[in-house]
Amino acid sequence: MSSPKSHQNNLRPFYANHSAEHLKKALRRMHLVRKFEETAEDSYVRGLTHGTMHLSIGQEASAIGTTMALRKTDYITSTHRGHGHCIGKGAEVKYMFAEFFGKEEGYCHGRGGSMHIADPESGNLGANGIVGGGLPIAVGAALAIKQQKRDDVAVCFFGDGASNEGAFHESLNMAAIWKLPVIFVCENNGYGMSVSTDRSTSVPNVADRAPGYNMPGVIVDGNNIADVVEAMMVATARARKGEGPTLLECKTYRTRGHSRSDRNKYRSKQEIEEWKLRDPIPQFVNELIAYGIIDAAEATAIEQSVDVEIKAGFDFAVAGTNPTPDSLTRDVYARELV
Amino acid sequence: MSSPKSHQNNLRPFYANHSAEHLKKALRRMHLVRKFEETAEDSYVRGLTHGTMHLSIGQEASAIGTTMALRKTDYITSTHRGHGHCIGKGAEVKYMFAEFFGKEEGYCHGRGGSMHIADPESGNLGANGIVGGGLPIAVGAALAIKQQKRDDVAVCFFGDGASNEGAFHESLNMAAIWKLPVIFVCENNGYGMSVSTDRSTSVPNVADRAPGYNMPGVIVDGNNIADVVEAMMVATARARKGEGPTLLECKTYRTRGHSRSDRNKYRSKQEIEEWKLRDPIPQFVNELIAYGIIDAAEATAIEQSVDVEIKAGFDFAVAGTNPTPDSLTRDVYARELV
Amino acid sequence: MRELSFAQALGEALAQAMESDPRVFIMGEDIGTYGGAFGVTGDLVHRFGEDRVIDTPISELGAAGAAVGAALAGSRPILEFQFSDFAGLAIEQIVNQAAKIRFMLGGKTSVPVVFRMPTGSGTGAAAQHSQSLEAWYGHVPGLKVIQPSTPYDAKGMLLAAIEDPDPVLIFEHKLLYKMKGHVPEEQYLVPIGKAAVLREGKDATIVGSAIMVHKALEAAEILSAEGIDIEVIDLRSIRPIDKATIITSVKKTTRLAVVYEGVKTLGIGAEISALIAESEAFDYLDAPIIRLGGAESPIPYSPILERAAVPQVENIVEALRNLVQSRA
Amino acid sequence: MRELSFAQALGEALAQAMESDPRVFIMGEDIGTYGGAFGVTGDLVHRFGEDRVIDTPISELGAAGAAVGAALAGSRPILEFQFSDFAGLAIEQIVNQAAKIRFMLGGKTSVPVVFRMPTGSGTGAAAQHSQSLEAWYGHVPGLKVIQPSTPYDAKGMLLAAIEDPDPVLIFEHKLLYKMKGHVPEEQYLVPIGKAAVLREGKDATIVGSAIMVHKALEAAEILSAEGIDIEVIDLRSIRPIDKATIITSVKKTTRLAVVYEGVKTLGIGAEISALIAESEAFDYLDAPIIRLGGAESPIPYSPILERAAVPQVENIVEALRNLVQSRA
Ligand SMILES: Cc1ncc(C[n+]2csc(CCOP(=O)(O)OP(=O)(O)O)c2C)c(N)n1
Ligand SMILES: Cc1ncc(C[n+]2csc(CCOP(=O)(O)OP(=O)(O)O)c2C)c(N)n1
Ligand SMILES: [Mg+2]
Ligand SMILES: [Mg+2]
Repeated sequence: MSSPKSHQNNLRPFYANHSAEHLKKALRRMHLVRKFEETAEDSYVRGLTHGTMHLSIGQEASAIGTTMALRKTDYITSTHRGHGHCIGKGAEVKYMFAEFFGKEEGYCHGRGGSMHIADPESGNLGANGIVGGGLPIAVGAALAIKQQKRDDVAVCFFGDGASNEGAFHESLNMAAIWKLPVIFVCENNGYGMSVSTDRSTSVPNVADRAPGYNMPGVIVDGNNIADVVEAMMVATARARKGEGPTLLECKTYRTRGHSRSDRNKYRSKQEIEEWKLRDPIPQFVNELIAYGIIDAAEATAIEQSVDVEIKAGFDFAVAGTNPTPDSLTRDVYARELV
Repeated sequence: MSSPKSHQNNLRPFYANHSAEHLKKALRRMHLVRKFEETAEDSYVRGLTHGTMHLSIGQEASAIGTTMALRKTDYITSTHRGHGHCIGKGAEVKYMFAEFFGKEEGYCHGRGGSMHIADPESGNLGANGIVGGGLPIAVGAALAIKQQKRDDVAVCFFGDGASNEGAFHESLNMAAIWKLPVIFVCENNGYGMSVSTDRSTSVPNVADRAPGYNMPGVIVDGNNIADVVEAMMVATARARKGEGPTLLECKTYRTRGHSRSDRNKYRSKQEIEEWKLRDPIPQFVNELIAYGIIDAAEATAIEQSVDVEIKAGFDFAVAGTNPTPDSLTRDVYARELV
Repeated sequence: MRELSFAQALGEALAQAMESDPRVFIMGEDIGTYGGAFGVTGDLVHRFGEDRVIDTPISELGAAGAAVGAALAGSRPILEFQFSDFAGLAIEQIVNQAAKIRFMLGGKTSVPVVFRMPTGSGTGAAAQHSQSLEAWYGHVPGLKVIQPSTPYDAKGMLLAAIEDPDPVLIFEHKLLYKMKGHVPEEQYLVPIGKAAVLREGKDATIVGSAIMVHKALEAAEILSAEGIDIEVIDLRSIRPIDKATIITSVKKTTRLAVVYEGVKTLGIGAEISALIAESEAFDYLDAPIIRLGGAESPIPYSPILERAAVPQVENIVEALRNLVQSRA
Repeated sequence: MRELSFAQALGEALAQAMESDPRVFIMGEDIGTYGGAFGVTGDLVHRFGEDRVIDTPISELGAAGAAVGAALAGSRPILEFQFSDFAGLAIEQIVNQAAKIRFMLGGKTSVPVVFRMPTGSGTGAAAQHSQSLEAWYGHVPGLKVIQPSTPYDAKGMLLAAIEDPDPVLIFEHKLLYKMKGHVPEEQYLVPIGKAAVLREGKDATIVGSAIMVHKALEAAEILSAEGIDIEVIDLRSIRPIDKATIITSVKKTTRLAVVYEGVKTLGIGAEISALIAESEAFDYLDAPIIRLGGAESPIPYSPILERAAVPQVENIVEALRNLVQSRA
């Protein structure tokens, strides 16, 4: 990148349209996602938690960049790899940790766990254990938005693998014919579990399918937050104006395994290492420094403040209350009938 | 059409590659489909049969043109509107009528009825009461063909409405990535029951979705059997050579209602009348006469021979045997365990 | 006394709910201009417009998911499946999403969606258009499952379903759509989860649902001529089941028969039988608990076979006669 | 005596079936290089190649339909669902197609397909990855539904399923995959439709399946120390159910408890209870038939709640103690 200082006047939209505070908050959230997951992974390895977990380490620019463009009243539907979306939409890590530890203080009172952590208050309609499960739900939320004459949007996260589910097809078609305010964000990390997109998918890019639904298909570098946010600015503006949905594909990579049981037999160490060099967080830090928005000291300060928040959140969770067996059926129905 | 006589030497492939016998057989089968359905409709109206029925009157060129290009060992998966496919693949009307009348002599021993009439012997893997149900089944049949190193093909019939089912998406994607010998034949008659394609579908043509599966998408006049057959010749050749699937869209129209209960509130009389002028049968008759393949007398003779076969088939069915209640569970399992 | 058909009663419930609550809307295949495959939605699209009476593409999974999403976002969707058989394509959204989202989110949201399920055989539509799968959904915590048998209940139970904060599936037997009966003009609720004793008797109890309730009543009439006095209970709700009403009845009559159209094995009769066999009513039983359910086969096309595939009045009469005559 | 894990036993069955029958092939998500989410398919892709060990896209409906189509075209497909919960996306093909095609075609074809269904809770995977929905499929004529509880049965029942001309669903409890036990090297069939009496007793009968069989055996040990003598039956087949074996046992012990992990209401215990309540064994019953089933809630994430959501050994011990002590 040629020294940005030289042309402060024609800064790219991402920098031109966001305050330093806003940009720093984005960086801080990327750290939060990263450190939340590293800490979660660590407690899992130490046997402090059970179940499984899907880490988005390496994908933070996509999660934070997409949600940065949203209001509280906008909705998201998230996935099994949803910690970043959850934080991006405004959730606090302490309640996420508490959920992860299965405590009553958790966002889901310990009912949901890693795969289902979500804060409905912040417009997160839920993570999902079913690949593609959130696609039509986002369409329905957008339908409600339209019926209620609001100018909010629904952002639907899904993976490259999910794009081969029938739900993808039905959802994009409905969103298109009804011109709904949905942004379909495909976080293409190259694999659906162990199967690479070229083995599972008939087209090189998921966005290549957008014309089949008569909607714009946009491809961005999902590890570059500026690219992600700028594409989102266009897509959300279009949606809020009632011009319909967009399919946005963020090319990214998960540097961790698919889940805890993954032995990475389907990809090479080298591929993983190459992508680690494109880690979205240092990329963003360097750009912020290059643009003179922060200096190295502030970068460290931000990271440290995140460490503090993570530590506090972790401690809060560990000290949380375990659900009692008699509360098992408490949250099944809004209106109990027997 | 400029007088064909003038250029016998550069006849279009349909006429160049098919013997007069073959062409007459095709015409005869179109009459068979038409008259089978007219007779079925009549017996329904007269209260001789129950249930419902989906007539393909007006779509015969598509059904007969596509199946004309097939071998006995090729497979088809058919739809709720499948009488034409069934006859095209070689079924006899007498057994179809018998099924329609719920008799043991019927192709399905009276278990299936109008919506499920099929002759497995002739490579028909079944009609289907579930819209889109046959799509992945055809893909599986093609997968078996490939595993068995055969050069047969599987032809999958479906409607414009079915193209919005998730099964369409999953099926075309699988067929494409595995390069399977499937021809996806969309019989686009403009409506899924009462909903027109422009209200239900995000693209003007179903074939516009083919690029999303990296396969050829071909559109033909489905009321012109020559157009249909020539497109099928290309698609089947491609499939038999192991070059993969094709999506073929036949633009056509059903001049009858969707099913017995349809009051045609969603379309205009005028639209129906306009399409009746494009009836595929007289079109084909005129062309055959114009090309000097038959004369008017022979055209009449063919039609009359069909009337005879229909009458005989109807009588055969009416005289058939009713299933006995004790045979109800006879055909549930190939190997009964209790 | 104003009479409406079962289908009209449902249509009136939809109309009144849309009039009184702007959040309510309906979606489904061919429910607009066509008026619904069974005429339930009739002319509603002309009264409420295409934004509230939505013809969906033929995309059952997507439509069900859209209903769930709309419910989460503050609307009150009612989704009509053209035939309940097709809900299988959407069962992921009904069972993994609608039924579980509230629980998975620790009770912080609810999913007020209604799924309308035209059900049952008798129309000659064969195996893929005639199933009675209410037992499947009754097995799923998070769902409520109801099945009216009269126009009066059809309206009141559908209104109760729309008003309920949880996902409700209402199974509508196709052979009932044309049945006429008294239906009050005003809005009223028939509570979810309550069975109804339609006929009092002392010799045996029949628990039935939907169309089978009417066959049971017919059978009871025939049997009363023979001096056999049958109590008939309309189950009405499959999840939850009104255990108390059934137990009370069985303690009185000491004999129980369950009649249902769904496949006998693992159908609703299995649950009702098991409920009694594990309850205090067990000690009162003077005879085995019998079940008359659908045959162990798909629904056939042939009218003769189709009739043989589900319990008929004569089967009920004979079974109850034997049941009552069986040793005390 | 050669020992294999439950997962290895299944893998060996797949390998031997592919060796001896060229028509057999397996498909599923991540069953190739990854070796299957639970390691069942292991290195099979290296032994049999990508044409016979097929990684499918994440397209459950399409994959199930493809399996049905391949079966109709003369192949012998085995489809692994990564979790049986996801089979809901494909239930249309399993229930409306695979189960009914033979019948709808008047018995002229059959659909020899096997669906592998990893099932159950206990892994902390929460509501959408922990269900036990075998009762759903047991309600569907045209399907066969089995559930092995030991490595020996896992191999023999899977081979029987592959050899069977009809569609078979095999439910594999995830907590059993690592369990070790004797498995003969050669191919052998464990017949579909036969229960097994694993422990003889005279005071009461427990019918259980999958993981619950082992909990029942543990409970029986504990109770025998108290002088209570329990008979334990491994159901093994849910469709068809081995009525005779259960009836014989109940006539002997006069008391029945059914233990299962699926949701209690409309779960397999309902059917077994109803079968007995309508059978000649009814007259032999000295106590109500009790059911210990899964809680009426989705499976929660919290280990404490997850444990409370399904029957545990102590629950079985207590319930059986009461059952046996209840008045004769
Ligand atoms: C319907 C369904 N099928 C399969 C799975 C198992 N599974 C969980 S995540 C996953 C891979 C999803 O790939 P992708 O959509 O690319 O998301 P990613 O994991 O790469 O973020 C699979 C197969 C599931 N949870 N749900
Ligand atoms: C899964 C499913 N959804 C809905 C229906 C009801 N239905 C039967 S045919 C039909 C219209 C199908 O339209 P199209 O695919 O265009 O075929 P066409 O009837 O026009 O030949 C509908 C909605 C069904 N049978 N199956
Ligand atoms: Mg991926
Ligand atoms: Mg059509």
